[in-house]
Amino acid sequence: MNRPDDLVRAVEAALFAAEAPISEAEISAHLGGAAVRDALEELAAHYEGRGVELVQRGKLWHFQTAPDLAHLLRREREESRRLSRAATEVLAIVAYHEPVSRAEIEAIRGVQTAKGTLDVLMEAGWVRIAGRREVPGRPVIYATTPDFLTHFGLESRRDLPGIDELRAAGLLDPVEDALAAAMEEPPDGESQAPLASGEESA
Amino acid sequence: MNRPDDLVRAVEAALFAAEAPISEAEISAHLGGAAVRDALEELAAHYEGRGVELVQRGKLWHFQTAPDLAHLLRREREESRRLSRAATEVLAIVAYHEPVSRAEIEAIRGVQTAKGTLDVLMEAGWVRIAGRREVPGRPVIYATTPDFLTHFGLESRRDLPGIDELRAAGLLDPVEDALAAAMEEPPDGESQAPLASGEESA
Amino acid sequence: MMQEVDSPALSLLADDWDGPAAAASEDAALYLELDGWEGPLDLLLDLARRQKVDLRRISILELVDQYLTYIERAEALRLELAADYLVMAAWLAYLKSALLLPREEQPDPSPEELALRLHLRLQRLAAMRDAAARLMARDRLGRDVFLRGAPEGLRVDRKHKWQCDWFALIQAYGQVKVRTQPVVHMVRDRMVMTLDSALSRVSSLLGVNLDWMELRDFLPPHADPRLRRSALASSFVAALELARLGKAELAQEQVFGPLLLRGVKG
Repeated sequence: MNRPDDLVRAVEAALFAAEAPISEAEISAHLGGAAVRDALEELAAHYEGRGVELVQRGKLWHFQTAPDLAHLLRREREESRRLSRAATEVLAIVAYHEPVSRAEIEAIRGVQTAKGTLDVLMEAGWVRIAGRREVPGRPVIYATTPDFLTHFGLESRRDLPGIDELRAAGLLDPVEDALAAAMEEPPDGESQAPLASGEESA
Repeated sequence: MNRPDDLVRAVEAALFAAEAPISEAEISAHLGGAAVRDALEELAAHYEGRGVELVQRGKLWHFQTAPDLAHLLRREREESRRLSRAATEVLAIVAYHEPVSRAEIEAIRGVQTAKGTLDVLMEAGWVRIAGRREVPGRPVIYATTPDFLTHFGLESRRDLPGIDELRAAGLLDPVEDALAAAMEEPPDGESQAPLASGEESA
Repeated sequence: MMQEVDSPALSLLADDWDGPAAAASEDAALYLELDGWEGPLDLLLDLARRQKVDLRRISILELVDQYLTYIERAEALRLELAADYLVMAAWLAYLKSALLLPREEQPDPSPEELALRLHLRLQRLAAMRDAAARLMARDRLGRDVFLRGAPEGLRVDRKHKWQCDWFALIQAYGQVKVRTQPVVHMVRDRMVMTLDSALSRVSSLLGVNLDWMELRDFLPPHADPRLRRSALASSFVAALELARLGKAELAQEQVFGPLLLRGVKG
């Protein structure tokens, strides 16, 4: 096996030693400003298929155990708290629609969202306040955090499961937009099919 | 690069995720009783010369960053900070009265002095412990350092302005009077020092 | 996690949908149901999914019927329904009747539009629910994949470079000296009018004037301002004292207005 060069070794050591996922810039700062991108790529390739792998989540890199070994490593204390269904839904809505206001979340879910639900997600470190929307009332808007990507193993938001299909189907657009689009279509367009068939059968 | 087999991968992941050094027997127990000795040897060989190495200490195994890279894992950053008012006062008292105990500093300042204040001055390299005073309780006494002289551009402590000079410079005026004098240029502002000399000559 | 949609409680309801209304166990089941749904849209989505057809092809009319049946049953069992379930029921009943009208008699906005809106909302909720399930099923850090258990840690040691200049130093010393110097307070000797002299002055002036006089008129006219202040205070107290003794009357027409006094004969 060929030995890695000193820069690769140093990057490898820094990543191993880091207590949390770390950005390229931070690693570089530790190594006297060296360009570390190539070393990161080389390491990621080296570790591919091993029991430990190097992954990038957003701007942050970290080593983690290979997912297929989960059954061997899962600890008994198995996740102390599970998210409620409401919380998982709110998290998904924030992730797929961000930035999004509480009113927009509620419009999708059809129920009021307890303040505590967003608090739980913020406490978990997955959701943050991303400012205010410049509309009347200036509502607070929410977005996901780098931790969210890290925790769910996403390289970026583009990796959110099914996000491309949802976007293509217009399911991430507000109901009003979809409604306007649907109404513009020819009156006997296929989009009206379910309703039309319902009427016909009645 | 040849891929490690599943047992090696599992041992690698277990060692990586372990929160403390772990014995061969413990790893084996984790992996359903498999014999892991060969896997450990293979891993130790694989990691040799990398930025991370697998080491055995007694019966326990763990990953550690390569010792020659330890200096990279710690980085110093210098931040400029202004000395607080309290610390400046204490420094001045040490400079004028050295060697001086903490109780004496407090007596001169008229307020309690936090231990942290002296620590800051010692961290800055301007004050040192100069022994103990041979009185009951043997209190620690403090003095300035050569660095102190250098930093403040003094040849020796005798260069510090004397009380008379301080007075002449208005630095011993009560704060309110000094302020008032600064605000309204004096009709009778001469009343302080010159008055005394005037009286003498009269 | 999202498999909760198919939880036993829900399938129980589905199985018992046409069962007898009175069974006690079913009461309990239905109760659980109401707890289990997060509002009418949630319930509607669940009903829609039980039609076992693509959500895009769901029949809104059929869905409306199912919802209304559900609400009627809950009412028959005298279950406490949250207001929003009833509001939705009323709205759906209206939607249904409008949908059944001949096209030319349909109100505005058209029932098709309202139905479409409901349909779009259900699709969006369903999409997010599925997305949440897929998200939760990913390889999650701390559950499926693990960070290094005992990282050495990367440390940034912050070292302070303390700043202080010569002037700040000696100025601080000056201030310490000033602060701790014994302070002598001198009270300046100044002219005052004692209460005794004010009493005699006011009572003698009252004796020669029969009309109301303002208190200020009793003050020595050309006195130093500081003496005037003292005299005002003493004269005021003297006036009160004389009024108490029945030798003077006091009057003041408004708060902070001029204080008037005159002598009382006898």
